[in-house]
Amino acid sequence: MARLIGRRLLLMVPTLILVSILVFALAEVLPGNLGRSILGPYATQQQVDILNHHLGADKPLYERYAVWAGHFVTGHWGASLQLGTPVFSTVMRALGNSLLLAGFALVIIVPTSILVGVYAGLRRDSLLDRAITISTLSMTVIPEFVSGVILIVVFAVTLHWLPVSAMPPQGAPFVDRFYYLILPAIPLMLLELGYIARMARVGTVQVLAMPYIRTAVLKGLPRHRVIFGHVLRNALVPTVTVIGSQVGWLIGGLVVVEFLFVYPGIGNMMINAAQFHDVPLLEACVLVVAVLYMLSNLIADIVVALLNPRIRMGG
Amino acid sequence: MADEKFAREYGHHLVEEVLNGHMTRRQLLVRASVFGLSATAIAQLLAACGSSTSSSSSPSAAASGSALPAVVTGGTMKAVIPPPLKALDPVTIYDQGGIVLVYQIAEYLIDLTNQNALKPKLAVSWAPNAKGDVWTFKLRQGVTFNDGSPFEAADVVASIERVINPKSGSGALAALAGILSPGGTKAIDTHTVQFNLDKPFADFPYLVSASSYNTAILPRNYAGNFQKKAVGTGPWMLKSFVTNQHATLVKNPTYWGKDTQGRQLPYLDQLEFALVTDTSAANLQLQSGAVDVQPQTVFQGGASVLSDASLRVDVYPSTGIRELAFNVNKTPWQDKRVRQAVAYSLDRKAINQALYGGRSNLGYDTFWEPTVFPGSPTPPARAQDYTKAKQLLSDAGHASGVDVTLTVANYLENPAFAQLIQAQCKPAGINVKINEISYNAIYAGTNTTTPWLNAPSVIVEWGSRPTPGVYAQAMLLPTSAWSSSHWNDKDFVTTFNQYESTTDEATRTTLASKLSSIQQDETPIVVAFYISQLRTQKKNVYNIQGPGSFYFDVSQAYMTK
Amino acid sequence: MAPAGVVDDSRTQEMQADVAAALEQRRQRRYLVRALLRSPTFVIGVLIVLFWVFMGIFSTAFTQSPLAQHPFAILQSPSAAHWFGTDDLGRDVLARTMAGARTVLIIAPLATLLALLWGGIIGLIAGFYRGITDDIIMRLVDVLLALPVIITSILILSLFGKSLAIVIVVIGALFTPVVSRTIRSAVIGEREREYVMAARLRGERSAFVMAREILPNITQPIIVEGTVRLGYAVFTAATLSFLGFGLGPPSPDWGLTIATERVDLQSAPWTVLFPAFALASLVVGVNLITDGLSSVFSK
Amino acid sequence: MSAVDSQANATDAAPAAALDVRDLEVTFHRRGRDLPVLKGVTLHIEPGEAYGLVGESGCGKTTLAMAALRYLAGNGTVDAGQVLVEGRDVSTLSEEALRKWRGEAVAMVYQDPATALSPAMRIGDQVAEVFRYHEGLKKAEALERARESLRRVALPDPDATLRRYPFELSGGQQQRVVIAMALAVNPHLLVLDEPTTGLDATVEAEILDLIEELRGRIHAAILLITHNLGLVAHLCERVGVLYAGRIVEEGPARELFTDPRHPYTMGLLRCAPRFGMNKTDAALQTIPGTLPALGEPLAGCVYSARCPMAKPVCTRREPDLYAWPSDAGVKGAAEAEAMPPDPVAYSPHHASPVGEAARHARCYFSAQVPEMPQMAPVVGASLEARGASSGDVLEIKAVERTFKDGRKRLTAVHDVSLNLKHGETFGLVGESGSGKTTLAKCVTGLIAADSGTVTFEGKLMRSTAGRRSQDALRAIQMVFQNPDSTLNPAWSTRAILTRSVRKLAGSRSGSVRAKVDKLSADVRVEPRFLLQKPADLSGGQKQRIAIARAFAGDPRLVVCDEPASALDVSVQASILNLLVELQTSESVSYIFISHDLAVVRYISDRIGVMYLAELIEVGSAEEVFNPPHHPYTEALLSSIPKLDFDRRLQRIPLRGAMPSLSEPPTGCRFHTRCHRFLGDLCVQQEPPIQEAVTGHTYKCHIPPDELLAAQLADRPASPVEA
Repeated sequence: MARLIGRRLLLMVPTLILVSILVFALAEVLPGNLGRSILGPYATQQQVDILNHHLGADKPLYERYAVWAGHFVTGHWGASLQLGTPVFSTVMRALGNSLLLAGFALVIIVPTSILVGVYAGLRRDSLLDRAITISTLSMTVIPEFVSGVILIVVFAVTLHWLPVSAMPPQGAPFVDRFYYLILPAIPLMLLELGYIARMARVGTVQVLAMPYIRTAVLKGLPRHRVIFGHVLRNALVPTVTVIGSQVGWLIGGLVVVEFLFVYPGIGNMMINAAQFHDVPLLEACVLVVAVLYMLSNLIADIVVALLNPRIRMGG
Repeated sequence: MADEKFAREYGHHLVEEVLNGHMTRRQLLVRASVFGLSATAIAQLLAACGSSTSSSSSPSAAASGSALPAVVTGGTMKAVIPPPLKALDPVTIYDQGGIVLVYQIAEYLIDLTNQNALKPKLAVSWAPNAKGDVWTFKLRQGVTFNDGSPFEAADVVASIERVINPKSGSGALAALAGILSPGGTKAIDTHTVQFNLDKPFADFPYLVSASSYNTAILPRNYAGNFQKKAVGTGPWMLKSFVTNQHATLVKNPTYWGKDTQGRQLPYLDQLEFALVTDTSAANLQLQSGAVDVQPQTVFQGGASVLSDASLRVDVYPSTGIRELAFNVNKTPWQDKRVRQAVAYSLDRKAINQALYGGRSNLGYDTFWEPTVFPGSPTPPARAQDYTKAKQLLSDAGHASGVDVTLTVANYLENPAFAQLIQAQCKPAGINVKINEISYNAIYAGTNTTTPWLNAPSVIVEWGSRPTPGVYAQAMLLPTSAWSSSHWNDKDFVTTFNQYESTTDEATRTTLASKLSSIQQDETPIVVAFYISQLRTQKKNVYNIQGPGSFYFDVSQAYMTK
Repeated sequence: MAPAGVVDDSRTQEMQADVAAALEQRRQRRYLVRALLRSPTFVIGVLIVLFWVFMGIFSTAFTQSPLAQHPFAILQSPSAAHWFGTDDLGRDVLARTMAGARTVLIIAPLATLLALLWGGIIGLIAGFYRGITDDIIMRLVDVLLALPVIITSILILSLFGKSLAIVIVVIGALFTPVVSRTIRSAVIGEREREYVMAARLRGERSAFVMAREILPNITQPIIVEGTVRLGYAVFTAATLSFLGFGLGPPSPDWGLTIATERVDLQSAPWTVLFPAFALASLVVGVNLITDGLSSVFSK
Repeated sequence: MSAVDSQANATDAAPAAALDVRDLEVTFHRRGRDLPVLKGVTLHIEPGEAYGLVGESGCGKTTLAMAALRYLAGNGTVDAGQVLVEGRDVSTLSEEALRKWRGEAVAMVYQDPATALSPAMRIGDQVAEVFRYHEGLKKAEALERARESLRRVALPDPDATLRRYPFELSGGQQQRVVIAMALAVNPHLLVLDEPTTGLDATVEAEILDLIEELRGRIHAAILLITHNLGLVAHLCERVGVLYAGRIVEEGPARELFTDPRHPYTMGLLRCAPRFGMNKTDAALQTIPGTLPALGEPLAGCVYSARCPMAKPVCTRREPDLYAWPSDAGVKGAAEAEAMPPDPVAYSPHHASPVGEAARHARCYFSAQVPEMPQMAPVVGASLEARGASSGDVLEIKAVERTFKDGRKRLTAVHDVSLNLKHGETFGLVGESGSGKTTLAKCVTGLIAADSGTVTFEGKLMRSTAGRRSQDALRAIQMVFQNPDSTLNPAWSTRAILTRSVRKLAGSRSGSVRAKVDKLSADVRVEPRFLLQKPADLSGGQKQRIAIARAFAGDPRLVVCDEPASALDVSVQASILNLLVELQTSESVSYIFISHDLAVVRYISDRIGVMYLAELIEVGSAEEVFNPPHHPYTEALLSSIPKLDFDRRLQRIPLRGAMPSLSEPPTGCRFHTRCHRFLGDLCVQQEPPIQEAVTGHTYKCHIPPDELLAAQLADRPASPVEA
């Protein structure tokens, strides 16, 4: 198992290098001229040249990349063009906030959606299953920015049940943060919950059709034992893989929700940085998110390996 | 003292002008304040004019009923403002968020009243010499910075010299260019400062008042790290500042200000600012009760805020505008007829209705607008006239129409304004392409690269300015720091210099007429309206002062319950 | 062997047979179509999507202008004159909601087609050749997969400028790795099948085997993947324009409208809810098509 | 009812049948259609009895088993009839009683052990579960009992096996675990659903031995469901033959197989090649037509459409299950003639056997069955008649092929050399993983050999098909195993053949169309099927088209990789006949791969036996099947269940499991399992290739004469074949 994790982590290194090359290319090379990207269309060529020189963008590509990547590896992420603050600490603080929000959402999403999905799968074609299928489908089709807008108006403004801001006032105890995170987490939950529940349902239906479930039933095992001992574990394998890959969408949703709730997370920061053409901050955000995404897939793979001895032992 | 004598004489001159019908009483108030006339002196002047009423009651007081409840001290007030666009530094700020925050912590020599008249702050009095090129300011005694160091003339000298240093990057640099040069500021004694101007300048006090917001008085040793260590003489001290999130300020226990009954100001203990750009999010914060006050509520999209029974909305006429600037260096704006064609395409009433519910004062592309700057000559109105617009376009060689791009920030009512312009220009043959960018993007970069100063045409939101001259100084001169139009009209510049160097009101009125007609005819910018600003607060919030959205004076504000 | 004299006859026979074969193929296809038409899920989905396609193309012919402003009649609630009310500039919300389908329906299908094209080629090549080619391609695909769609779109759109074409290409490119994975696994499933070996024993070229032998047999996963991506593309396009990385005003685009009008949600909910409902209904429609297709295909 | 109660019950009321199925009708509902699968089935199994239910795929065998265990799929319903197990109606059991009843009273062994075991659970837990939930044992005790169970099914190292996951076991071991689980709580009825299908011959034999041995100990009644007649003959006392949801014949195994009284049973027995039969002796008999599809309306007798003896009366009314020999359907036929026609109706009264007798057959003409007409014999020409010259058409020399699996290197073909004469059929046998298919693909160029040469008609062949000339490709073609994937599902049959003709026959044939028509006629596919897509063709038709495709360019060598093993017996026979016929007419050589020794023996002129990537024996078909032959061949032959009740061979058990290809044993590769193991010699030295007679070689340390003596000594007096 440790070897599997180790190998996967090691495999992440070349992927990460390629990701960094891609980000570097997308942010600094392909748009044509880094200085121009930052300064916009109105700067004179001289100003652009000066900035390019200052940024080292007039050097050969490989050298630029080496310097750029070197800085990332050594933690010298430079300063934000807009805020003047060090990129590293700025990104990390935002990342922490985002992780709190996403983690909070996931902690609720994962068990709930699996429960709902597996239940629907076990009661396949029943009225309840239909109801769950339809409601999960309708959840997945409402974009976060729609559900978010409506939720705020209903729960924060009209009913005053929940705070409209996603951050508690200064000095509030840490646990308060979760109270403030409920409202922003709901749009994220709705979307992912529906999707993961559908996957869990499909996984359950498929596993129920497997011969080994017939074996278990015909062994005379009680229903709960069949479900928890034989169905659940195997039904979760595709679900977990999906959760891993859904993290990408969760991040996308996070951007929207943070923007909507003015939450100081990495998504909101990215939008700000993108609007300002704050390239160093932008690059750092994308890279950090990519690493996060890869790690979450790795975790999903590890969970799958834990669920599936074949993969575990194969490692 | 000669200067005091001059002031007295100038006071008599003003009274005469009023009596002759050249000036309104309100104008007298404003003008008198420029020349450092004390409140008592002004009251005497008004009496001389035959006026008995005081018009100094604040609009907020008026809106909330004349009887204010008893002052309650202590408590925390939360306000929502847009975040500062760059690192917080009084020397370089230019946006609402930055200005509002600095205004709480640092103070100016002169502050503004609700009517845009000048009001002594760190300077207790000021007066020019007869020629108007030497101004002497008496400073307030017994003021200390919030780090304990005393406030003296040296701090003023340092602060002013700092912003007119060509390396400062300060907006005040341009405002004072040609008027005050490095070395022109001298400390006469610890509490007297003398400004030796390059030329006579009648409106000089405005240039070192809060309306010239980069001239905040900082300690002489200020090294440019305001965001971390905010030292000022103001009623508030910065406790924490998190970029794009929030700022918390606590009251300065050693603040020099006292109310009329001698109570220590400010009343409140703490002031919290939520830093939010998005109008919707800001409105929601207000409605959900997360914040107590929104210094600037946008009518567009503010319907639910305005109709919220738990909130009180102050409407105060401000001189703020949404400048539609044409970069006269860029095609097709070199030709004034194209600019005029746009001006004649606009249905200003309809725009006022859509954007402000008809609350704002219409403008006709000049700053000398008597409805907002009393005493200004009345410019000819510009109604929508497509025949004329088309004629102008065809004269300019664009008979078959012209394509233009309008850059606008996704902020406040600007996008809606842009769409109104677009729709109204279309019948005239002006095809406007809207380039909508974000609030932080439009102000990104330096003066030579930033979109708001370099785009071919652009909408820029301006907070209140106290006089037409200050506006012109800021954006219509070749030396202006914030000239989005890059307009350079010799006639205008010459006239403007005469205008600002004379103290004779009759001459000023004549010159104002000339300036106004040049500006309107040339139309470097369209000023379609002067905005009625909305400030929204919970019903238990009282006595917020200050004109416009920039000068958010809560030193005497308090909250009941 | 046909006698020499009846070559023409044999040719007509051949033609007849070809016609018959074509008819037979059409019958097969018709069978599938009939199965699809029997699926209520699929039919409802298609109707919804067709409705929006129709509206996207023709709505301006019979609604009011989506751009005409009425500054003195802003934020009016739904009435006989304006069924869906008016917005903050007095524009007809019905007209804007209907016309708002246009951008999404340009972006999403084109981006999906691009993704299918690129992903199809990549997936076919990787799955068909396997070995080192596959390893290299899949590693690159992993790299692209590590970049979340919205995040990367924002990066690219902010630095390359935003235009319809760039949005389409970006979404298409970012969906490519997922598509190529699906197609690759479908190809791998097919390439070990014996008919592919038979083709190799006939001496067919790789391109022929990929295009003519394998491709027709993976159309179902491709179609299903296409509709799944289409749903996501609609979502992504709307999200990007909501975040301000799509078309600018005065476009009636749904995401943009929701973003700009949401300040009026309380006082004039019709300005937001109608476009929001429209967007959700389109996504529902595409999802229903996906569900219908996959259940018919899996039978 | 607890296990103890039910046991008591069983002993008290001894006469209650272990399984009593009465007039059972089961219908499946699919896409709004009702598809009857079982149309009134009656059978009963006495306690301790072994009953075999045979029939081809799709006849309803498994549905019957599932209905008996009350585990029908969601869209299946029991419309009529009862299932009584030990006198209790299964349908009346409460949920909890049903649960206890399963596992305690009945148990099942499944077709594919790999999927029948929960993949993510340790073997120990899966077996222990039974004890925990049926006997209420604690986990540790249950595991202890699980260990005993595993020991009982002779699993080596039960302790280690307890901790293993299913995928770590071989197919045979997995099936032993399934059996251990089924027998854990000593059920009274054991349902075996194709328990050895998919397993290799030697493993199959092991499992059979195990079942037989356990039967002696547990006294459970057995319901064995299979298509393999040999298996039933081997294991069961009584047999029922199921066709299209109806029992068509029932009776004691020996009598039924030696003297079938239903045309279908007769057809089944005739179409399987009898062990030792060769194509030059006789053609295989076939059953015309195909199995009716589910829900297809059948007129009168369900078999009438395919029956060579069918008379008009057969379609008038369905015959009952008449007693044999007492009734023999004569009366029934007369009645049917007298009554109005009722072609499609069937009703429960048709289900139950008529009259008390040991045997029953659902036929009006049971008496005539032994004289059932034979299908026209197509006898393969002898080698000489086929114009076989002494020249080799194919020569394989020292071919080697290794695959990489992670870090492991699996040698699939090791140093194989052989040659093939013109017009000859070379049979290649061996268990799965022995390298047969890899070798075949090296010949065709689908897989490139790492080393070694393939020479065809004197020309050295390029290693991959892609680099071979069109002439070389045309000359060597292949027929594949899986009828469902051998044809491109997207193409019409005609398109498939047309493309092959264009590519392979090229300009040499006049009209492509004429050639396609000729090909389809040659493989007996009606022209109307040429318009169809493969999905609309039966398995046999698909395989015929695949053969036609291989013959499109007039090949000189066709490699047939298990071409008939996925087909039902009746169809298999016709495919084999077709291949023989084509060989005679087209004078082509075959390499014929199969795991079915009877089939290989039937069709081959020479046979090669592969074991663990090596070709260990080559010789004429007859020589290889008779001593002296390689000990492995000997063991393999002994493990085939045969329909031969008189000459039952003692199975030669093989020790241990098949070694890994990545680490083949030293010396002789077979030494780890060989029953004639000599000691260190076999371990250390690679055996020489010995020549028994000219052209018959084998790879073993034991010289031919010693081997012959030893092998004859171990055999019963009568020689296997004549």
